[in-house]
Amino acid sequence: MELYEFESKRIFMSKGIPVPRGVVIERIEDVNKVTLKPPLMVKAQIPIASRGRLGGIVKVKSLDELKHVVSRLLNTVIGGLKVRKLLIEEAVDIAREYYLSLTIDRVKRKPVILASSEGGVDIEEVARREPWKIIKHYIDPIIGLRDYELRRIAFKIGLRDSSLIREFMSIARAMYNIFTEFECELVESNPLVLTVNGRFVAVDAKIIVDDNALFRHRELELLRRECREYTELELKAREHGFTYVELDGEIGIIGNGAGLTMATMDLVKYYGGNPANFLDIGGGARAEVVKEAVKILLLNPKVKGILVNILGGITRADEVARGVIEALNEVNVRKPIIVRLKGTREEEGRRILSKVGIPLYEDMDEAAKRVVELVKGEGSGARS
Amino acid sequence: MELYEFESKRIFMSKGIPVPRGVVIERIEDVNKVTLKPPLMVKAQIPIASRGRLGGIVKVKSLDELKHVVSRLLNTVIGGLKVRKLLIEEAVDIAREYYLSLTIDRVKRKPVILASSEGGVDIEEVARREPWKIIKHYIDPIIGLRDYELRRIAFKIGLRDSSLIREFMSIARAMYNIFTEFECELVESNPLVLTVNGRFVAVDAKIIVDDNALFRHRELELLRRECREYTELELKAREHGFTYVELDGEIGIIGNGAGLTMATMDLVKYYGGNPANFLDIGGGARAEVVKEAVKILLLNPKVKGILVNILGGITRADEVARGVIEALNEVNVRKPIIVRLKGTREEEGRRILSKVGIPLYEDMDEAAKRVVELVKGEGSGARS
Amino acid sequence: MTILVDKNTRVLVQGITGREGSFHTKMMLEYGTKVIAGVTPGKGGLRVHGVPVYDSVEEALAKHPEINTSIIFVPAPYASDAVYEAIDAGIKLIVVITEHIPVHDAMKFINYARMKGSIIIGPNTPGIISPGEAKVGIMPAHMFTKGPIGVISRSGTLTYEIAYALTKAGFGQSTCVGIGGDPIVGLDFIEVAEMFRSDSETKALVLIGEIGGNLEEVFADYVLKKGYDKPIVAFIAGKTAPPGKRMGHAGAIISMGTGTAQSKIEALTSAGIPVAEKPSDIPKLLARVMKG
Amino acid sequence: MTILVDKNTRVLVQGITGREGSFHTKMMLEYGTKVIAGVTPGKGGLRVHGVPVYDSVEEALAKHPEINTSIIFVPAPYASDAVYEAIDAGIKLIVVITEHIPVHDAMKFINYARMKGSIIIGPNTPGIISPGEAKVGIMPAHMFTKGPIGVISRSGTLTYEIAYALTKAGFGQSTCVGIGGDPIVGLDFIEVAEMFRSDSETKALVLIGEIGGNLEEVFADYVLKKGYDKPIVAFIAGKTAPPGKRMGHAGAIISMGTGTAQSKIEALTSAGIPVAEKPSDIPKLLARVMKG
Repeated sequence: MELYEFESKRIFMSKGIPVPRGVVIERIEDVNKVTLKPPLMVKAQIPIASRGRLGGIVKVKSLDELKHVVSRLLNTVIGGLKVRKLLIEEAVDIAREYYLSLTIDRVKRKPVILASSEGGVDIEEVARREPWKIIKHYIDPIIGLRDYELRRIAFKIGLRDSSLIREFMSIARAMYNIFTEFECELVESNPLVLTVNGRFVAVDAKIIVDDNALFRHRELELLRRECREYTELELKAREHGFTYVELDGEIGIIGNGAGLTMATMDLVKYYGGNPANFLDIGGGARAEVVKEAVKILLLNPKVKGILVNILGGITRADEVARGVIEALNEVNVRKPIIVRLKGTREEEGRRILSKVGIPLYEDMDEAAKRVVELVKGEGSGARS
Repeated sequence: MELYEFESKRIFMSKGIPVPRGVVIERIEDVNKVTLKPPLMVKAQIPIASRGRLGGIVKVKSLDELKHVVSRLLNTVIGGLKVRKLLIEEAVDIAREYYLSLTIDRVKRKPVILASSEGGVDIEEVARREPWKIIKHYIDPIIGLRDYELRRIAFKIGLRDSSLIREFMSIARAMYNIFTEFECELVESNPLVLTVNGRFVAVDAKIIVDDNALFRHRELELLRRECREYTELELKAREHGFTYVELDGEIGIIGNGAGLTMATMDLVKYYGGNPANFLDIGGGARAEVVKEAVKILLLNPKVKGILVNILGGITRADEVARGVIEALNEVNVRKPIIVRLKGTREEEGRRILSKVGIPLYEDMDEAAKRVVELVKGEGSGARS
Repeated sequence: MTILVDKNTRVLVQGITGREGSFHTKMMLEYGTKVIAGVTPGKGGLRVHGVPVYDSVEEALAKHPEINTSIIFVPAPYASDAVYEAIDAGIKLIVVITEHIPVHDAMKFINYARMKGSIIIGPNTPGIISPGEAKVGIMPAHMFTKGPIGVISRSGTLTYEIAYALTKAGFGQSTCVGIGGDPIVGLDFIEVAEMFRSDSETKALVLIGEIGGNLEEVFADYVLKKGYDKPIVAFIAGKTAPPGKRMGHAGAIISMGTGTAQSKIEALTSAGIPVAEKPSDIPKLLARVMKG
Repeated sequence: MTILVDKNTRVLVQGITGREGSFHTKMMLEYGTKVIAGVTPGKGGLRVHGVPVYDSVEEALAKHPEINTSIIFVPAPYASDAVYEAIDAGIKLIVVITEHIPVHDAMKFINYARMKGSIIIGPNTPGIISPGEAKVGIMPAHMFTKGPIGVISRSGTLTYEIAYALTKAGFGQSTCVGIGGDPIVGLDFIEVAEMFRSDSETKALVLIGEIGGNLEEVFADYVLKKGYDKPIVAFIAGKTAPPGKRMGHAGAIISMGTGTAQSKIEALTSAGIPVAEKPSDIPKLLARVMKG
């Protein structure tokens, strides 16, 4: 889960990392209470990397201009997401923009610090064109981060002044502590600004926490309730314990296991269809979960036909079959449904589905071909 | 530094470890404010293992009796230490006394948990007679303590009830967290009582923190100001950066390095004297430190003669000589002083001391023999 | 010969009394896997499908020192503790079935295992099967059959799908290793491929990857640089999948354009590894490369 | 032959620009020790007594890959960081002169060093000297002379005292190792004695112990059980010293009556190791055991 910028900055602040003075507003009226000193930055609180380019970050010179910009930005939609909150901050006099982040390197299986004296919006360009300008330092996750490592990084990004090195080290240490304490996938500041007064300020802050670790972080889990990068249906899916991501196509896909579900989507595409979603019911799903999954697709008007592809190991075919039927009973919408089931209690599943006239497919290719045909109106035979 | 029991219990409490309800009082009048429910335990706050045997722990059945006992105990001296504070606690209904502690094992170079279902005052007797009743578990200081280890310990001390095991594990985990967070040499609860209601309560709590780590623990360092196990002179010595412990003899000893200082004391004893103290000026001491060290011994009326034994490596003989002379100039007390100096700038030291008529000894044995003779009145020749 | 598990594998099941642990203990026993003991703290003394249960790994190993492999079904919040217990007890192969283990936990125990000389498979793996020898996992056994193909996969059910396709086409498997679907796993493609390299029974490899991370690209690079003397075919799932979560600039800097199906397919192809368009094409491809 | 340090020792001085670091760099150079480089962060580019200073150990080793030993003069709050830096740079012998290092720090870096294959001497050690070959420490060199006696000591100045007595009596030393006076040290008596065991130049050992802990008792037990084919004499300081701080019941349970001078002297004597009554008796004792 990616935190909002203002949430990340609150955590930064609580760990002693300097951030610009700022307030969050949710209503246009609140703009009158702003006592910050212009020039100000108005920043839409949406988790989109390109929000700057999309007009989600605006600099204003006066409080009058602020009102104007706030009323323009608040509650509009940027990059598909509604702007519900704005972070308003005092602008910082920039001497130089640094980049600093902690994340996990999958190949090394270790935390990695990335640091550069060439921070800012073009950092990825720097990484491509002048990779040596980005310091990559791996951390031993068992012994943890030692000061000498931070000092070395400070030297390598060209810091020489000893009080500035100390300040950099203490910010990097604090970011590392956030990274481990909150079990983050990412802690990033870009830019980490060196001001003309010779202080470091985290002008942007980004924290992504590991959803799997939220059970240990009640304070973060509360934030989760809020609408974030997920649509309403996606959130509903999470509640039922499956993973659902909406796409642009017309063929609804249900699979078990991310790999198989993706392979099923790819196959639908291969045979000329377009997947409407990714929906993975996970391992060992019960009828109840299957029912909710099928219902979501039945109720989505963009979905013209549904392909269920389940390869049972832990997942039992009879539970899947029952789930499909319960969904059809509960929702009064009819669409072509193709079911491919293999594995544990396959026969029982076949028996249950045959009662309502849904044939079972043995072969994944045939099932995919068939659902594409049906949606394109070139065939018939499935229940509709 | 050993914390007072009530300080240790406050830390225990802050980490969620149950302790008996209690208050600390420093004045007899405060006894009237006590709202605890008798029977109560009155516990003298002095860091002495035998305080129970010495009458420092008294059980009272009523508030009247409490007043009586408080006025009897407060400001008396137990085991040589003045009782300035009393901890008054509600007595606990004991079903069983356990023992639980964390300390550092020098040989294994690892933290060790000691646990036993036979806790209480006789725990050391148990260790001697039935060592198998004490579970000793070493902790990897790098990876830290894992839950499975605590669970295994819980099983080994005979806990079977799963909620009791969970409670034990959470107390042991909290004690381990105290041990690492405050960098303790010891965290101990004896007894850790299982009450008749089936709950664990830390009826006694002992924390010893590492003096060398106090610079990282401001909150603990503040406690240090208070008079503890050290005498006033011992505290003064600590301020000057040397180690001083008073003993019963009549010959004051100053050395550099604990080993050499102890060997010097042993030698004095060997030649028939009795050391009045252990005083180690440490490595590389300047004249100022030597001066303060000599002054402490000059001012101590029990000291009849002084032996300074310095083997210079880092420590410079001229600095030592200067320190001795400055002490003699500042304090108007004369006692026999024997100085044995070897090493860096030995000649310069000899020259400085010869000016005031203090001869330098080359040999440690001779120096020790001589100081004993002088104190016993059998010789003469040193400045007195 | 096979890799990782074989007839000498002696299995401990951690979390044996849970729903999944118990069910798959039965399945493994039915397959002929030597499941020696199980652990569930507080359930010591029970038996699950005839397998004795102990309170701790230490106890289980004291009674059954022949145990050399552990399979872990312990729920995510407690799984890493179970892994540490297995590592500290000296078990050299630990198969972590559990999904949703916090990634910082996994990172730590995987590094710790490496330090102590234990191999971790997973987390979030279907396990390992050497058909006809041993199954230490949750895969439906009837889809697998003995033969010369080594399979390495990041996926679960997709592995079964492909193994079944192989089986139907007459390509039995030496060992199928699910390396796990989580971002951080104990063994990667290269490490498993190195094991298959020296396994005389394995004549060709099937690699099943998916979008995200760059283990596939790193593997392609390894094959390109170090060479591999057995034919390899691959399949990558996720050509039509939604783009993964963006991990800030850091993610982009580290991945450097890798992670998409296209990047993986290109990397593998450049390394001379043909990539199947769909799972059902794999046997055909395999027939071709094994002939060639 | 000697142990730990010899003519091939190439020394890095961490904390070289400090008062002690700089002074003892000079002393070591004067003794003939090959001090190759120094480190003080932020002081890179300086020279101390002709020795080049670098900002980090990594840099120093990049320029001087022959460095194989580090001596640490960094103040206690930063010392453990310096030790980690040396370990991670792959330096295999690290002599930690610094005193007052927090014991939890020392415990961690000593365990870490062990994991990474580095040897820590100290903390709170006077260092190591192999007379005539190299001195990596702060001892006054003129008190030591080359010869057949190995010295292992927990003490600083008392070691000089005894080495001087040995020297005067004609007993030169192969190597003198100050294992350090802190509760937790990198090498104990047994480990150093094992090194001396296979050092052909060393004909006898002098062990200098003191009250506290039970390293001496454990050593006595080791000699008793495993035997030692070279004569050993010992001295224990602290017969008249005040009893050490009582570490709760835990301390008593662990020490089990050990830790006093009496207990140590008894243990050593029982193991056939004569214990000198005073430092000046050691040469006599040594002469006796080496003849016998």
